Amino acid sequence: MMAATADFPRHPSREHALFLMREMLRIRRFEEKCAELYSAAKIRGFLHLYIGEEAVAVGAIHALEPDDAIVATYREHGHALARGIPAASIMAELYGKQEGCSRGRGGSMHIFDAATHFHGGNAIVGGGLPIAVGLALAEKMRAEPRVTACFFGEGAVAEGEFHECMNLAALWKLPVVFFCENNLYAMGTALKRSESETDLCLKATSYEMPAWPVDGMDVLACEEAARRAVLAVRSGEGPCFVEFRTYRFRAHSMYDPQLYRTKEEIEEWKKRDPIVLFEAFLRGQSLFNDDDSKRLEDEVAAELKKAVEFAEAGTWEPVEELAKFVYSERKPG
Amino acid sequence: MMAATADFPRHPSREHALFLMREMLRIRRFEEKCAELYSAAKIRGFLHLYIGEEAVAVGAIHALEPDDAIVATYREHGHALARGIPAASIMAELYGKQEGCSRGRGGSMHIFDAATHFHGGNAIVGGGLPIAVGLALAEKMRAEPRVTACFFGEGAVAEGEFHECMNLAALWKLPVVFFCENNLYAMGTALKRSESETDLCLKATSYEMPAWPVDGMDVLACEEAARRAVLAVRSGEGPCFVEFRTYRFRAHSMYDPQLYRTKEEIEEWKKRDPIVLFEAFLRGQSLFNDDDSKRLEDEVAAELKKAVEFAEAGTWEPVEELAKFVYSERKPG
Amino acid sequence: MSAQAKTVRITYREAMRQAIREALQRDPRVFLMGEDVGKYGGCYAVSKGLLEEFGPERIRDTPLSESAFVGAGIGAAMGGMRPIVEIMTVNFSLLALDQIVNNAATILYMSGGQFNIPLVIRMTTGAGRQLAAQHSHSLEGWYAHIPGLKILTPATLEDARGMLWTALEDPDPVLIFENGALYNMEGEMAADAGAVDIDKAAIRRPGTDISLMTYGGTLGKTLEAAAELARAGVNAEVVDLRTLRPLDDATILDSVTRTHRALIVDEGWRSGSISAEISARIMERAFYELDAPVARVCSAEVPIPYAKHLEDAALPQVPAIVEAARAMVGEHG
Amino acid sequence: MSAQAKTVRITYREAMRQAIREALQRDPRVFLMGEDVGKYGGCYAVSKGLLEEFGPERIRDTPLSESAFVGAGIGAAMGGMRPIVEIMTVNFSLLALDQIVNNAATILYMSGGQFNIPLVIRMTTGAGRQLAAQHSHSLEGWYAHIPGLKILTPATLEDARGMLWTALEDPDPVLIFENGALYNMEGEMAADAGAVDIDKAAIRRPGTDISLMTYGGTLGKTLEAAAELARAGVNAEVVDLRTLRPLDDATILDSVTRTHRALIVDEGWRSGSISAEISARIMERAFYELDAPVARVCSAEVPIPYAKHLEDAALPQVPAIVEAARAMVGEHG
Ligand SMILES: Cc1ncc(C[n+]2csc(CCOP(=O)(O)OP(=O)(O)O)c2C)c(N)n1
Ligand SMILES: Cc1ncc(C[n+]2csc(CCOP(=O)(O)OP(=O)(O)O)c2C)c(N)n1
Ligand SMILES: [Mg+2]
Ligand SMILES: [Mg+2]
Repeated sequence: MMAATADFPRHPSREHALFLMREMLRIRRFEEKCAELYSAAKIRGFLHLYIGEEAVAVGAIHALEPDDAIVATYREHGHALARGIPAASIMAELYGKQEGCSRGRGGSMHIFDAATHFHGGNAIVGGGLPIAVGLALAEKMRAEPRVTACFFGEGAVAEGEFHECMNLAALWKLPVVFFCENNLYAMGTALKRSESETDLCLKATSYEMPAWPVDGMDVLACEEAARRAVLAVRSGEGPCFVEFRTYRFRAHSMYDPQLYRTKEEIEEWKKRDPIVLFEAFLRGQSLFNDDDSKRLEDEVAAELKKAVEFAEAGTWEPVEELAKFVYSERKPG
Repeated sequence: MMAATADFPRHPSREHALFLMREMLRIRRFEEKCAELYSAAKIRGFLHLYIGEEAVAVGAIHALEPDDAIVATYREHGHALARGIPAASIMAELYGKQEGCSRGRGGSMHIFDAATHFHGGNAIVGGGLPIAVGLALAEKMRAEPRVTACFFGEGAVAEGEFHECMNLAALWKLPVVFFCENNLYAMGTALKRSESETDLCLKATSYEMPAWPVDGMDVLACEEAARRAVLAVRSGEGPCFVEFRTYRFRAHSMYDPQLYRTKEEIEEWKKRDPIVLFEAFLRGQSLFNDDDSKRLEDEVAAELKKAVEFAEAGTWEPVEELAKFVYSERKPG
Repeated sequence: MSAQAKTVRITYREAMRQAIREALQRDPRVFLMGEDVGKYGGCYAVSKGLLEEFGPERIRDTPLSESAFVGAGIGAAMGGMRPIVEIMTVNFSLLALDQIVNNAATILYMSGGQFNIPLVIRMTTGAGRQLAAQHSHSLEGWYAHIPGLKILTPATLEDARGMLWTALEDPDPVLIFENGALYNMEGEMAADAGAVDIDKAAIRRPGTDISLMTYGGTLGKTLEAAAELARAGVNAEVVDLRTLRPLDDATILDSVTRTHRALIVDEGWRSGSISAEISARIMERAFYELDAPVARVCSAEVPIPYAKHLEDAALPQVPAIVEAARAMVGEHG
Repeated sequence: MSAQAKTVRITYREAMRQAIREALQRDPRVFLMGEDVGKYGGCYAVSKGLLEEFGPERIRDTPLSESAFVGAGIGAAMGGMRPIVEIMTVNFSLLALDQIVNNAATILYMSGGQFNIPLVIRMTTGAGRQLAAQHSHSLEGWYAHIPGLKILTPATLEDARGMLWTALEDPDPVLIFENGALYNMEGEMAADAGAVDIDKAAIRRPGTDISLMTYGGTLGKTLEAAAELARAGVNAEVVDLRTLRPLDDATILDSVTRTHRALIVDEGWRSGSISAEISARIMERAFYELDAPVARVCSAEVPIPYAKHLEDAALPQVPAIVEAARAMVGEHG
């Protein structure tokens, strides 16, 4: 298998470069804020940060069309932001306010947004894959040219549901693209301690599904790999599998003392911080300067400030509505 | 992947040849009798016949040591007989008598026998695999040189449990041998309609597990392939996967009108009947003659007659004992 | 005989097939998916002929992968289709329980009302056919514990014919449990039988002395018991619960308020069965109406055994119902 | 203070860890297996330090594959080991339910008493930590429906410390549900606390006016409610059920026969909960002792929401318990 970037002209337009950079920064700053708000007990429950993996969500999601569907995991703030769910509505969700995108019922692990076809964070490892397969089945049966993108961690590859879904998708040639975020750890379990064969693409190919790895710290590479996959899938060739090789810089969740990896390992990976890498690349190409940096940071900070204000100003759903939405209130259209 | 028989000296001793032949015949005649008894309503429930696949159980099980453990499926009369569970005790089970190996509580799909380490027929497709993995784990932790043999159909390969087990067994290098009986159909679903990639050995190798196919209609080939696998597993190299390419001559169970395959296909396969093939081979080698045939048939018939008599004479467990064995009566040793 | 009163002789199986067929004809979003629903004709022959009529896109044979195809049903429903997913037997549904309980039942709520799941899952339940402990359980009452699900148990030809359409019109996940012992039940049904409500219990036999409450596979036995009780001078009312979640409290409480005695007949295991819930509700809301404590006739708490006499002893039977009812009526009669 | 009465200050988490540690020391057949029990130190830090002490053979980190490793526990138990299998959260146990219900609970019975399964499964249950609908359910009462299983719910430090050993000595599968809200509970425990019985409910507070029956996560709240009731002149008895299967009928019925009133407090969803079963049993066996109908305070029937105020509203709380009890005592007091 060959890295997807080999034949990619790495010359983004300045506009596109700034766009990708802003998107990554939006996620990074949002998440840093989340960590802070968690310590301040504004956000509770489990909080899984995406810091370090921003290039994946940004690259992959911007390869999709607005009508395409997305299924994600409990580590999905980045995907939600990249997809265009307003930061304010995500932040309000993390606060548990009814102005949140899931009305405060879902929290960090269950971000949903119908408007952007964001079919949820899912907190059961592997649990989102069958849903993505089903969404793709619906599109295929209706002959819609839509694609469903399914994100999941490398830990999910050990779950039976993953395999059942790979087979079903490949057998029925469904328009689903499997975006595997291989950050090398599932909580504290290193990939090599959980898979007898650590080449994840090999799993996909054992279903006759095209698969390739990509450097998940390189946003251009991520975007290109995703575009290639989405294109193939949309053309009706059936599903694709892309392995994004990435790393999370933070703990698994807020309770994790990280006994399972060394500080050195983390520092080593931080040298390949996707934002730092991309900035250096762009500066090398004279596509980015200090002013750009300042302007982007300011824009992102302003958005974030508004998001927090929105969440703070948000209201609590009356407890009388506790049982609302256990069942639908009306028949669907 | 190379057929396992390539370097196998196909010259069994006459004694061994007669043994293999008798074992296959025992299964064939037993199962034919079962079909008859089912029509006579002596046997009820689901009854899955193994006719056509005898070479697999006979070849594979005679590659095991008496202390090795076996986990099988709902199509397990052949395995039970080959393992040495008395035909009488199996037949009594099919009758539902308390003299049956499972006291009449299990029936055709749940043959158990502690004496021969027969850990059960299991009627959930794929459901036996984790148990086999666990038995092997126990042996490995105790450093016993025992192997667990796990039989299952090719249909199980689509189940998530299969994949989870392949990974666990390979990751932990457990002494378990996976004997996949590929008879091309799971009920009415042809392999090619249920797997995007029909090369089953490829699934195993995606777990870094050695795997090879073998002609499941050739009892010598089956035996050799199984011996090779068991040897490797026992030596501590970790699990192996053997795909036996076989065919069931009868319906899936007694209720199946077989709409999903043609009579011609069945007839074509019947030409490769493992008993007929082996007999022809032995006669060609002058290892078998009409007298042998007659003697074996007589011996098998006598055994079968006794089995039926035993079952007929068996008794019904008193209904007062209905709740016995929901929980253990005593603490284990 | 007027045109309206015209009836046809039909089996439960055929009524169910007609219901599926009609749904497929009426709504292009409807499709049937499950193991062996197509080529094989359905493991209990319910879907025989549908593949030929509607083609493989709408009559989808799936690989053996309960979690994936049930989850795919969830996704397809979210994506705008109206899937009918068939699970062969309730025991196998445990392999899909993560999808049913963690996804189908929660997504509407977790998403704050954004995504409803108009999914219908059908499965065979119940014992009585000597299929032993992995094919015979009655878990419909157990499923009724889960908020977000609706649980239907058609016990009559009309309900077999009519509940599916109503279920398909429901915006939320509906599980239909078909007791395997009913498929061959034959009788007269209105020729124009169609959709029926799914939110009301039905009085199948009005009575004054005691309310016998039941559903699904035990309705027939309960009616038999009522007939026998009538011969002994006890006028029993028979309530068919029809829907186990939500329970129709009004009909239940109204009946017991009239008869002052309730006996619940339930093929589920006694402890924690739906019969316990009904007893508890009567306790809470009609305690002072009771002339005798509510009683239950349930299955013995054993994995269902194979042997016929043991299986019979494990299940609710007419004599036990009659005896329990007589004891109650005698008590304060 | 005598030597016997010597106590230590300890948390529930630490008591559980000591229990596991002692089991590993006492019996070489015991091992702990589950996701992140080793390197990570346990998702709730229960097994922290054990990997270092006992090594990776006996503290086994598993891949994410609930069905396989729970099933492997079954096999290992059959093979003579004494596995403790940890499932992180009750919701994930649904992925292993096939193994638990179709295998662990049935094999002794199906095999006619030949193979018992001395397996212990531990898992975290319950809400109260804003983990939302895929991490917060209380399914222990639901599991109690299954014959063949034993269900323990340690609610005190002593039971956290003592139930495991008794469970390990049991020849049959035992499930231990640890309410996540209890891990940080701290208190005094006898320094020599050891194995405790698992077949008796315990009177945690003797009383005369009403029996409050509960278990697990709601014991604390129920004791608080009893204290508040005492201040209002109501002398409530608090029964800690401890074991949900089999229920200790004698203690339950004895208590209600003395107090003539029973209120059940249960974190499970109301419909079909263990509270319903208890109510039904009291109905059947102590009806004429009741001065008021048995009542229940349960969780609202909603997928547990994230927002704190909604989650609080969904769970049984002290005021609701007090109010329900007062209504009952007032009623016919
Ligand atoms: C079925 C299931 N088992 C266990 C967990 C607990 N858990 C949550 S995240 C996680 C690790 C998942 O790792 P991976 O799939 O690699 O995703 P990552 O967190 O690295 O993004 C585990 C074990 C879960 N949520 N679901
Ligand atoms: C989990 C599960 N799903 C469905 C079934 C119903 N069923 C019984 S046997 C069978 C086919 C299995 O085929 P295969 O594994 O190839 O074994 P074979 O019967 O061909 O020996 C099916 C679908 C089952 N027993 N368990
Ligand atoms: Mg990971
Ligand atoms: Mg097969």
